Amino acid sequence: MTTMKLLEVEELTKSFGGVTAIAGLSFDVPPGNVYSVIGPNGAGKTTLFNMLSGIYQPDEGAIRFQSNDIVGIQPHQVAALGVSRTFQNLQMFFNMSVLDNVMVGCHLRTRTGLLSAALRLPGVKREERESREWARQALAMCSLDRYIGHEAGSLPYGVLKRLEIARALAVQPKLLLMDEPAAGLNDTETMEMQALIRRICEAGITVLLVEHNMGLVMQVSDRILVLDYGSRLAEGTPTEIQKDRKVVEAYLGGEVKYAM
Amino acid sequence: MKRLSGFYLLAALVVLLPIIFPDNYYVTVVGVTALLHAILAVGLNLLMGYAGQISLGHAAFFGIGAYTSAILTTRYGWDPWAAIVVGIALTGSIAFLVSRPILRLKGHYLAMATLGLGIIANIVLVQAGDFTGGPDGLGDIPTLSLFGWALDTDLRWYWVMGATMLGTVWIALNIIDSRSGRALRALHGSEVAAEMMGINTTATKTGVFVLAALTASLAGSLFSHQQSFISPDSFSFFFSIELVTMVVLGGMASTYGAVFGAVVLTFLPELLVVFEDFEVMIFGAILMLMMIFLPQGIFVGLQTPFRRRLTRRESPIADTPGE
Amino acid sequence: MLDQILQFVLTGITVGATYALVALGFSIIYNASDVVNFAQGEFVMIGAMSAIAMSAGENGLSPFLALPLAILLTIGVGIMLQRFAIAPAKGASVVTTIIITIGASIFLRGVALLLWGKDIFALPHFSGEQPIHIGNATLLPQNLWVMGGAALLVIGVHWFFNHTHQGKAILACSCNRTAAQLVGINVGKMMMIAYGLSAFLGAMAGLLVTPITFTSYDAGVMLGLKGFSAAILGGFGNPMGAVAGGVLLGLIESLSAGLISSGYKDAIGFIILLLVLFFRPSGLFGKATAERV
Amino acid sequence: MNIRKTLSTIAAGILLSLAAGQTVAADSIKIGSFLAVTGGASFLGDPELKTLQLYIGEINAGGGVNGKQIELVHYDTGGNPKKSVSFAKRLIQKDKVDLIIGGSTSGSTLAVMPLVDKAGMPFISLAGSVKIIKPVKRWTFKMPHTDAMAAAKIFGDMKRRGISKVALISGSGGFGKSGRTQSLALAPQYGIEIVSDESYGKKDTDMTAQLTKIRDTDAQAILNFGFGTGPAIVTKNVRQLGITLPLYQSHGVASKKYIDLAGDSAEGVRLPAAALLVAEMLPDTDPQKPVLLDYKRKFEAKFGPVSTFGGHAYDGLHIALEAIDRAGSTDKEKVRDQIEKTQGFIGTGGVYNMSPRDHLGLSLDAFKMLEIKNGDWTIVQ
Repeated sequence: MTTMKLLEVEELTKSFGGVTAIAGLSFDVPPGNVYSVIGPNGAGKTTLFNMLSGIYQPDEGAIRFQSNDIVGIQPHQVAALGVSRTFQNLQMFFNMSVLDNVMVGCHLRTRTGLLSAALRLPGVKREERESREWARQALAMCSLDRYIGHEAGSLPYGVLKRLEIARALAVQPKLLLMDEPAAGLNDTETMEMQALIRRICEAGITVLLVEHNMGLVMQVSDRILVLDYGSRLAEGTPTEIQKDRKVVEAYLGGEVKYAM
Repeated sequence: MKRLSGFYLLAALVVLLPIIFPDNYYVTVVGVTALLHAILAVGLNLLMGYAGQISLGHAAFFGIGAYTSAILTTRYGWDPWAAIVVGIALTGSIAFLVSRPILRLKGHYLAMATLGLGIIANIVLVQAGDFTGGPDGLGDIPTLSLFGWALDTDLRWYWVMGATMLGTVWIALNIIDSRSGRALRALHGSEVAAEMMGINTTATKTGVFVLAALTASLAGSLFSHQQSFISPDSFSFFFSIELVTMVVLGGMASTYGAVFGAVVLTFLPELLVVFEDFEVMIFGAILMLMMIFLPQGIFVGLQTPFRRRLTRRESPIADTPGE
Repeated sequence: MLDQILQFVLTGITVGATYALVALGFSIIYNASDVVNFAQGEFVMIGAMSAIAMSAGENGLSPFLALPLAILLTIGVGIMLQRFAIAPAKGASVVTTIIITIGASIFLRGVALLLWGKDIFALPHFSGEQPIHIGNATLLPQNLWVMGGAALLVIGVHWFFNHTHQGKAILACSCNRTAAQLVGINVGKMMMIAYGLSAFLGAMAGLLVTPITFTSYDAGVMLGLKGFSAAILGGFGNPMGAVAGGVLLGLIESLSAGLISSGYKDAIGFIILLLVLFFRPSGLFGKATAERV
Repeated sequence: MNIRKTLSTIAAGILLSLAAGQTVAADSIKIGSFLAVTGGASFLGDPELKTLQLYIGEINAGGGVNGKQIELVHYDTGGNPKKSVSFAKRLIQKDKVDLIIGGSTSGSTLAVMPLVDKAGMPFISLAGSVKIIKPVKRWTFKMPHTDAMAAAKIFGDMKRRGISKVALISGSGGFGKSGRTQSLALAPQYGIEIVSDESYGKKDTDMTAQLTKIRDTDAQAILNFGFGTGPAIVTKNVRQLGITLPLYQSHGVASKKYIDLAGDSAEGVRLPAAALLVAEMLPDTDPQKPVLLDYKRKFEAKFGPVSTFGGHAYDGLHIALEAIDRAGSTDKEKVRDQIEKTQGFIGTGGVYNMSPRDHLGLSLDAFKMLEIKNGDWTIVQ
């Protein structure tokens, strides 16, 4: 059974100054899936992501990624295990070019240290060339080839959303956490995003998705987890979720009409 | 190599100046100070401009280097070169020890902590008079010699300082355009995102903090041997501020900008002396005006419109992004 | 021993009250405009120096005229600083604005040097120099003026921000400038009030302490530094924290000069400040800012 | 100096007398100077510069020295030793001056000493520390009394009053620190025990903490080494705390400003100072009296109250010019030799008798012990 679980979350609890954001939440993400987490604002989705990526530490509970316990380790160590993510509020390196942004993603795939970089030792040049090539591939996957020489700060929002994904892909993650990738995008861009998520999944990367656009979620997901007040309301395939009475009452009933 | 074309230009300038203007006060005296300041500014720029960690106490590391060299050579008769190495090792260790708690701080708190560190270091230099010579300073520091070539003229010091400066610039350019350099810039852009890319931001910050301190220590040792006399006034809070001003004035996150800022800020007071009592006021006004109208720094501020015009004409496939 | 400590405490509170006023000025400007104003110490100097200059000599003004004029002048300088140095640099980075205010402080010092020369000056004590004895400890009437004046000013500022329309408007600007603008607050005017208020506090500090401490064109540097330290110690952007930080810093310096080492008292002050920051990275009363992701 | 130079000097002299009234001739005597005219030590550098300008103007109007006009090249160091080094180099290399008078603070002076030695440039320092002339450096001379002399003078006076236990408080600047070191070293020779050793920062505004500690020792007198606002605040704090012990200050406060600032609290304070402050009170037989009165009259006519610091510049300038006059040229080696041979020069600081072993040439008599009474200086007999 262990092979069927890429990520296991067990009895996870986190509260901020008395307000419980996540309460005893458990779920498993199987590999090769697009797994979505939905729920109304304040349901604790981003808090969950922040714990999964090591930015917040849970008060209680366990998180296992490929059977490694990742509670208590630093985000960069989580990244080294093969988890990458994008952010709800863009966390771009606006002080860098598009190519450099994505090359940062190649950090874990290269070895050059400060000293060898300082003296430009022979291996450095080769690694630079490789990194650049990997970055180009990641950019190509997100259809960003034509922005390669631009400064990140000069790009429109929709492009930046994809750039963030390209950067995360350059890490070559096994699990990609995507926090509202379609937020603020127009219809065309949303369709592109949907296709991109599928492509990523087909490339063998498991996607954990938080998204408000129900249309996108229902189209793209293999399984869906519904959160309400930090705990699990329902879990299942899109069809199951759409039929779930609790979900329809608490959440879809209100919002889905507008979103779809 | 396109990447280093600016560097070759700078090198040519450094080499040609004393040849074109031999025995010129502005080249061999003010120039040497400008070169020294450039070394410090380039180091500090790695920390401040690229990694985005402000330091208002950089003079402390400059001072530790200078005083280690001075004390070991004058009081214990050490060879100057050995003293420089020990100075660098000592400064590096101190920087490493303080970096962890200090670099946890952000923004103005970090500014305050580094400022406090600089002031504490200065107070120790003043108060530990039996060891440091106190406010009167330490004299008779021997000069350096390179393979029997004693650095006993301003011109010779110019060459050594120039070579060191170019070395520092070269190293800085190499670092910025590498995996480590991108890590630095990334943590400036977004610390969380940098972590998620697998960058150990704590270690990276520590690394660049120590590197900047080492550069300052080397500069301090050179300063010590060049001046043959040092006193705490040269390592005060005001000098730290001056260094930060050099970096910001030239343009943050630009190595050439840091060099440029250092040169401007070294020559400006030299040129303003003719104004006598008005000097202080004019200096303050120039500083304000430059920062108001070129908030990105003179070098970067003047370069950006120019470069934008270039990139608009060319198709955006430039292989190497600018520094 | 207890007498000694009482004396140290009285001294510390007097010095601390000065720091507190400067720190409060830092805090107000930071709150209103996100700027660390390193020219804050210069306000203190200008308040004191202009009062001295105006009341000096045969044809000097009476103190009752000179002091208010000096305060007005300083407020004017504060507003001009905002108009001509801070406002045009809108959107500049933190470090850039730091350099601008440092430039401004150098500029103001340069002007003071030209106008008033390099001499050290004093103001007369407000109500004599007969020491008041408390046990074996003593203090001057002027010390009471400093403590009392600072206390009144702090209460006044507190009241201004919590109970007046304009005070609340400034706080609104600091929270969200765009939102403030949308609800009809004149942000530009509020900025000028904030800088004017800061300058006013500086001038008051200058007038209150100069009888004890003397002043000269470069007296602002150290005060600015100590005021900034105090504001950070208390938690930057928290006005009452700044006041507490100021008094605390004064006490630390005085007690360590008396009990540990006068040579290292400033170093001890900074070491304590660093230790506080290591354990509370946002100062004693500062709000911890969690990073929003 | 070769014949050609001498001839050209003569030629220049002729030209100069032809073009009488012209300010700077091609071959003038160039005196370089770097002083702390601004910054914390401006009370030293400011009167020093004014004195130099005043007298050089006067001498030029009177025809100069050896028929040559004097040109003053001055830079303001703000009291910063690093700037001093850079300006000293500028004077030597760019301006090619014949002699340097300057270095208001000991730090500035000590910083440039290796430089002038290497360049072979006669240098007359206006700073206080004894380190400047001990050990003697070939090219450096010094005008002001040393801090060691001040300490000796003070301890001598204390001994006469039967004081054997002294509390020391000093500023943390160069002057205060150096004075402290000399005082600690000299005290035993006078049978004096230093029972308390406190210090304060340059910009400190209150010293009651340190003085409270001193009050609770068994000291019989307090000695303060420092300059700027510090000593005035110490004086006020001493009285505020009700301490009735005799208070001694150093020559660092020897200006009327100190009395103005400290006010009534300064009553009874004693300090060693050059005779300039009490010129009128000197007996007419005192050889210094006419010199002092003359300097005082000229300076005060133009700038306001004299301080002893400006006096050092007067002494330095005249010793230098007399040496150039005796040397008959501005050849640096010769000028240096002549400065070293200065004998019986009556200046504001005292009577200077230099020698290869003594580049100051003042004796302890040059200091007068003063006491402040009724807001003015009086001489302690």
